[in-house]
Amino acid sequence: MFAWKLVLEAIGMLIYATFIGFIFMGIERKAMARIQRRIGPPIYQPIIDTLKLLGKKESVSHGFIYDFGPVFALGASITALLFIPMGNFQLFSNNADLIVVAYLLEVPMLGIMLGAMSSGNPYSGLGVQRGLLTMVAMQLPYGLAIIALVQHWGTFKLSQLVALQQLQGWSITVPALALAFIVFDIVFQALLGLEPFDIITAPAEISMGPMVEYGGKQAAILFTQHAIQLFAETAFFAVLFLGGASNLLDLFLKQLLVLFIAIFVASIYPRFTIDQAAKFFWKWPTIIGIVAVLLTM
Amino acid sequence: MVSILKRSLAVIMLLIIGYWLAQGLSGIPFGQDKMLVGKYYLDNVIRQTGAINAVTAVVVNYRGFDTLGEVTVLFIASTGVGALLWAKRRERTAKTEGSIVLKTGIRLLTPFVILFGAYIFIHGHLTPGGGFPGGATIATAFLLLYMAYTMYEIPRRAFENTEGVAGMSYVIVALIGLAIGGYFLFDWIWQTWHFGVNNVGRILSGGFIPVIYTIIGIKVGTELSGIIDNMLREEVRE
Amino acid sequence: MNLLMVMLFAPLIAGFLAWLLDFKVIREVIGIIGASIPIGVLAYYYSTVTSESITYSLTVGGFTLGFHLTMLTWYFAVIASIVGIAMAFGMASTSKSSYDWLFALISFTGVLGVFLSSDFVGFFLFWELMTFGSFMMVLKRNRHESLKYFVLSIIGAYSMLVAIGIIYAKTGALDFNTVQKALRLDAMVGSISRGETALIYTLFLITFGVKAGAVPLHVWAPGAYSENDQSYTAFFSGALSKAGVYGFVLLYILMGAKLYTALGVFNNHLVFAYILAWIGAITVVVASFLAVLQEDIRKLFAYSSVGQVGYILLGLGIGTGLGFAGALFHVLSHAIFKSLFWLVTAAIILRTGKTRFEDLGGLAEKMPITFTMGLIAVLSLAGIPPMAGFASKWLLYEAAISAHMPLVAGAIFLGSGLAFAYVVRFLYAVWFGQRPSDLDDVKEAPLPLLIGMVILAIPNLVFGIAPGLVTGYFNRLFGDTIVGGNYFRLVTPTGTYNALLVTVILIFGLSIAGLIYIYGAKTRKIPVINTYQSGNPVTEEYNLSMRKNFYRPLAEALGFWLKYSWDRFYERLANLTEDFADWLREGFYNGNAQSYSWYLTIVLLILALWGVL
Amino acid sequence: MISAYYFGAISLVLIGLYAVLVKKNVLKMLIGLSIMETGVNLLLVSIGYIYGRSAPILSEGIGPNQAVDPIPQALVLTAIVIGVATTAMALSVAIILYQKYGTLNVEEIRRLRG
Amino acid sequence: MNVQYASLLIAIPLITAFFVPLMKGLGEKAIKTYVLIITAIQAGIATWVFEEVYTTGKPIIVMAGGWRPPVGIDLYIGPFAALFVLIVALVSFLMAVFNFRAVKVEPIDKYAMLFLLLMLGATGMIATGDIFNLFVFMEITAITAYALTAYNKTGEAAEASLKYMVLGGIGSSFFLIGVALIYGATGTLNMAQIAQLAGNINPTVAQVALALVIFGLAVEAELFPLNAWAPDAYQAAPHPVTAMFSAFVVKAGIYALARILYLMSAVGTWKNILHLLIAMATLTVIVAEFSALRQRNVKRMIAYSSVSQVGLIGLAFALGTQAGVDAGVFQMINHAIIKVLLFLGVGYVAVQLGGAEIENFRGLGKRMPLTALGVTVGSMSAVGIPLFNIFWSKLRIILATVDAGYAWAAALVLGASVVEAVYYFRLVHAIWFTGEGERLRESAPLVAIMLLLIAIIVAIGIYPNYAWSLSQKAGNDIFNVAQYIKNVPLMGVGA
Repeated sequence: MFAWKLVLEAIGMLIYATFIGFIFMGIERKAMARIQRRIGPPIYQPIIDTLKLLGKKESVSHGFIYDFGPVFALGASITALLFIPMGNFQLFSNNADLIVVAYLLEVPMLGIMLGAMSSGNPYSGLGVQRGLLTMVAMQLPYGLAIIALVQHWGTFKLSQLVALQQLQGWSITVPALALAFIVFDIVFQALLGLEPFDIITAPAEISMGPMVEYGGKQAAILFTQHAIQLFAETAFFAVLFLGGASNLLDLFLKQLLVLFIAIFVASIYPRFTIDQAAKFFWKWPTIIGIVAVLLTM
Repeated sequence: MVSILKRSLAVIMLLIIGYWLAQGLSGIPFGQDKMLVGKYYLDNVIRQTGAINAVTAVVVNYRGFDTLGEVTVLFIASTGVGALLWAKRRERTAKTEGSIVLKTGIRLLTPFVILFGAYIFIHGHLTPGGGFPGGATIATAFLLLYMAYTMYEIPRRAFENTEGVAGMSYVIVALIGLAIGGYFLFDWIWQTWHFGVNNVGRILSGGFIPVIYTIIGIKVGTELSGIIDNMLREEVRE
Repeated sequence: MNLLMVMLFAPLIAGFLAWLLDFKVIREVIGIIGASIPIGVLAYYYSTVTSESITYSLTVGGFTLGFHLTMLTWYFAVIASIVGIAMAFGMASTSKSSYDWLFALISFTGVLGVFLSSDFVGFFLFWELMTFGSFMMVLKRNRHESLKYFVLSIIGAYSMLVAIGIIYAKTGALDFNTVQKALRLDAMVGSISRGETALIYTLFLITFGVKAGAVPLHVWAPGAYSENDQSYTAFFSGALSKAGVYGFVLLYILMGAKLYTALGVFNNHLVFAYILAWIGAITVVVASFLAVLQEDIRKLFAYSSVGQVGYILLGLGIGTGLGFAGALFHVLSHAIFKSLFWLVTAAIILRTGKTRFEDLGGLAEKMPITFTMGLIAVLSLAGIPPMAGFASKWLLYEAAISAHMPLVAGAIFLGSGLAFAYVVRFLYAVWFGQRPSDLDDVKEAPLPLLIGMVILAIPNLVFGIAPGLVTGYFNRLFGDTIVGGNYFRLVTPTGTYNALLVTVILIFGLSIAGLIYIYGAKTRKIPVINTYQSGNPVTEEYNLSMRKNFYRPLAEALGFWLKYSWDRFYERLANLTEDFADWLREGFYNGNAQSYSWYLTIVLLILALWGVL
Repeated sequence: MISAYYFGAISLVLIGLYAVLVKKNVLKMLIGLSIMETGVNLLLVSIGYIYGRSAPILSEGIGPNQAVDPIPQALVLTAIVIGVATTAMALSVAIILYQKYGTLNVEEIRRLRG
Repeated sequence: MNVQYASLLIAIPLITAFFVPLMKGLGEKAIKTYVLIITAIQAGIATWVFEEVYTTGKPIIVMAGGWRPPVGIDLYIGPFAALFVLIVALVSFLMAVFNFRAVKVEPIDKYAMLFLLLMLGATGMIATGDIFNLFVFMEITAITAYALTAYNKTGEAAEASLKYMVLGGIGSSFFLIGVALIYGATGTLNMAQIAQLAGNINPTVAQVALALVIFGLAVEAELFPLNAWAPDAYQAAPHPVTAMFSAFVVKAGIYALARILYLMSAVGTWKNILHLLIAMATLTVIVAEFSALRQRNVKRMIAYSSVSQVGLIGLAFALGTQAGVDAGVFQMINHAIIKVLLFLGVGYVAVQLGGAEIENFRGLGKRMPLTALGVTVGSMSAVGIPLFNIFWSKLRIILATVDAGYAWAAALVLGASVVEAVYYFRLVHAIWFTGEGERLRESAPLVAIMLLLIAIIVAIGIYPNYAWSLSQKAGNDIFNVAQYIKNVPLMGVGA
């Protein structure tokens, strides 16, 4: 029998996530502007941008892979999204656990890079390089934070994680996991591509890096992908450390909290260079991560 | 300094080794009767070989294999010396003739020395001596000739051939033993033919010992002469 | 004639025939036939082997060489055979020399023999044969690299020989069954001391470590893998390095109990396994970092191979059933994706004649099929679901974390990040970006090579979507449900992964994205170099694609560590050895007859002192 | 206490060996070797000696019980010949050496080394 | 047929060697052909003896002069001796073929005699059953070897010969002292009887005697540090002779060593001697391998390799176990084969290209491919690669060594073997992958010999059963002293 309910839920969640994701993007810009004492665009601005891009009459392409990249990225983001338990919607999260989701969240990057690389633009290449190096750099603390979490709760299943946190208190209330939380939060800046780790796009240096060549519908797809990715990642964070959520509102608040922390951090710090970022990640976050991991053993 | 150190080190080492050897030898009392196989030889030598000289009986008959080897060793030495000192043309380079005493004495004595050598090896089974001493004595004669005359050279080719033939004869005698008695180096003259059974202690006895000793004597004589000859001639370059 | 023997010696004989009948097409045909016999025989035996093991024995030189086809050995043999046949197809395109065929197929037989042997003599014999064959392949191309490989291999082989000797001395047996029983018994009795057990373990560690390329014994691998016919390297790195892994598995089977009682536990981990896990983890990290920094396509994959085998060792070192399942699965997936990589590399080198990233670029348009194959390999290696590479890696994660080896698991995280980095670099530098003008007339790879690639690409997809095929086999192998679920769904005590569902949803996601794309505005294709450049012109003359020193910042960040190199360490060691040899030779054989007589006297003195004191 | 014959034999062997070890001249070393051989031969003969007995020639008045052991004497005969052969070989080698190297100093005859 | 005809093994080379002076004028070719024929005959007789011994399973006891041991000297041609006499004859035959190419220095007639006598000496050493007779044959071998070493009449040759002579002289003197002591203590020279009486000897005497005898033989057997003469002699000797040195002269020495060692196993200090020999053998391997590492002269390099392999044999024999002895014999056979091949190949290269320096081997694969193949197969076999014969014997030796409790020795030996692998590797690489050159014509008979030897190497490598069973029988012959004593028909003198 085919689980129609699940499919409908999934499609609904997808629409919801896209919308909220765009709103998050708007909030990000708005909040950033307010901190910098600017007025900033309205929070629905990203939606308008995206629609405008989609409506462009003609867009250029450098070949099949160039087109395929964004499509692949969006598809992968959707996939990742649908395996995360969202409040009272479990979606497909019984079929894939933490590791799978963590991996799926990285896949879109590959798509973006594929597309970026297939244009001959040197800035894209540079962006790809920076993106990969950031990923390499953050991978170790990221992994340690996840390991600490899993060791503490003894399960990889996201739904089970949520249930356990509902029962025994949020992850951050556990001292060791609080350390893991700190680590994860630092990594999270890089995951979202925000300062001080916005080396990938670095608008002032390499003109948005991987995205430099994109315009028209490809850019629109990438924006959509970004929105979904933002939603998925904040939800992932909430699920891991903030006790998940019992309903979508709860989830939304927690996501917002996570987002605001990220925005505040981003607006305080300047950008690292890539080797500084690597050295940074391999020093304090890693050490804290190891401590956390050892505490949970 | 180093030399003294080396010498004293050598002396110390050798003394320790010597002490060790002496310690070993002290387990073999000197002058005591320790014979085992030797006793058997002494008891049976006359009956089994017809020789009264037990040593030569042992050398030629009981332990004939050793002697065959011994002959071979000498043959190798002569061949080896010949091989090493070989050159396209060689001549004697001695400058001074022997004194008149030497020359005259040699002229008189050579036949007797050779004769004496022959005597020694023919009587090998009766008296101390045998093929090797006899051969050596004969070689002495040639050595004396070399000393006396700067131009003297042995008939090289003939000597080498004799040497070979003598060696072959020895092996042939041994092989005849194999053919007649079924054993290599078998004393067919004594044990199969019983030649000279009544003659023990006289010259015509002792089985093949005198035969072999004669062969050995000739061989050793020519070989040693050959060695002397080889060593005394030097290479001449045109 | 026994089928087992046919299968074992078919490649060898085919190799000799190919060598003798050195005619152009016949050689290739014979080689391919020889290389495909094993997989046929193994397929034939599949149903038998799942219920009982097939054995056969030969008596050679007073030794009984036993062979057994059990579920475990079948698994390894199948992997080797798949890679072997792909190699044969690849070599039909890339290799023009009967020499290559001879030694490649010799090493094929060697690998099969190693997997099938059921006693130490046969194991050692085929081990040497395999080493020899592969060594000759390198020797032809590079003296220095082959020497490195050779010396390390020989050290490994001889370590094994000593270990075998000790085991023989202690148990009086050479066949695995008896040895296993004896050692299990000894685990209780304890007549083999702790030190001896540790010694045997260390010796085997060296042996298998060399072959598997574990740090710090990996130095041969980059050179040997790259200075080779790349089609053969597919086998070399895909199957031959697995012999080392198999060795470790064997170590568990034969000595597990003994090692446990002798070496004890540390922090709830078996000490011997823990050591292995750490070796694996270090290998993963070191080799992956080095792979990222390579500038040569072959070197990159060589280091990558080393790193990936590190995962396998790590999995074995975890010591739980899950760890084993992960490691064994990774044996399969590494074999198929890495061999695929090597065949792709072979195609690139065959068609362009270039190996350095700076000389390549923009080939995706010219060699689309090869590119697709390369992409499949990239996805699999980077562990993108739903590829075979992800399934095995997933098992390793689960195993490492649930076995409470957090730091080791951290190495996996770091390693996979690095793996992602280097494969993308490969994609970028070879396939994308501006194409150097001298590569404009590059053609698609030849047909046999493509066949070889397809042979390897299919399992990547099949076992990716249906990983349960493999884990189900493991469950039967272990006689226990290690990984539950069905063909598509893996269930461990702590996690789940439904490969089919992930695939379906990915397709779903892609179709949504695709719909957006299709219903968007129409596109106009423009040349690759027609890009936004902030004023820098991109022309044929100015190639602005960043290929050289792609990861320079990483190298800067790692500056301190890169000062040290195992390679240089070994070079220095070798030089010291040679100097020592000279010193010994000149010192002892000094040419003076008198000194020689002193030696004699000294020996006499020793004898004397012995006697006197 | 060991007998004087043994003592003499061992001394000869050691003196010969000393010459080989210390003397630089090849000829002197060869002489040393010869002395060693002599010592060994002496040792062989003295081992066969029995107090109060005469040579093993069984003619008038000497029966099997009055003779010494014949074997060592036979052996010595062989050993002497072997010694002679060795010496002859050695001397011819020395001749070549002198021709080729112009010296007999053993420390300078060292072209083959290492 | 009367088994006493086995004495022809000694008689034929002797009588034919004595015959050579008579054919002096016939020219070089004739004499070489003569040697070839003689060695062929010898090989025929050896084959007959071999057949006889292995089909009846009983050793042939040749009693010289019809005297039963211990009164007379006996030749004991047991499984080991039969096998090795055959090998000696066959190797000599092959080298007699090689003579045509390799030996140009005059006087050929003397060379022919020495050649035959070297064969005789080794045969005698292997066959004899009397310890003093062993000494005599040893001296025959040694003096022939001295002469042959210096045969090229260069300065180096003479120098090598001198070293050999000095060391050999010291060794044989002390050997003779040992024999004297044994005789003094037992009153007999027959090996079987000595073995019977060995237990009753005064322990001090026994210790000294055994030590001295072993010392003397160890010089011939090239054990470290008594082997300093060996590389020089190998390098300087004419090429066929080098092959013979390596293939059987040193083997005869090491066999004699093993034989006496096991005969005297009743002696109290026997174990100590074993330990010493193991240490010496291990050092032999190590020092020789390291010395070969940077050798520029290939002939010398292979000489060092030969020394090390002999050290390995020595190690196997010194273990004091049946397995060790069997393995040692196996290695002796295999080593003889490969060293003949190697020295033949290297010698041929040296003859053709004017020297055995490594430079001459560059591009050999293109210039003389078949010779190069021979050298390569020999090298690979020496390293111990499977499908070649040495693999099996090396494996056996290592297993036996560890089994006897000397894992450290096995480890050291194997460590040194790594070095061996390196220098052979360099040689093979130089042959095939460097240099260029025109193809030269290769002599058909020599190529045929090399191919034959390669075939044997590979045959044993693939199917070692026959060779191994031979080795086991031969090894048992050495190890099983009780059987040896029983086989010798001792008459009841004394004992």
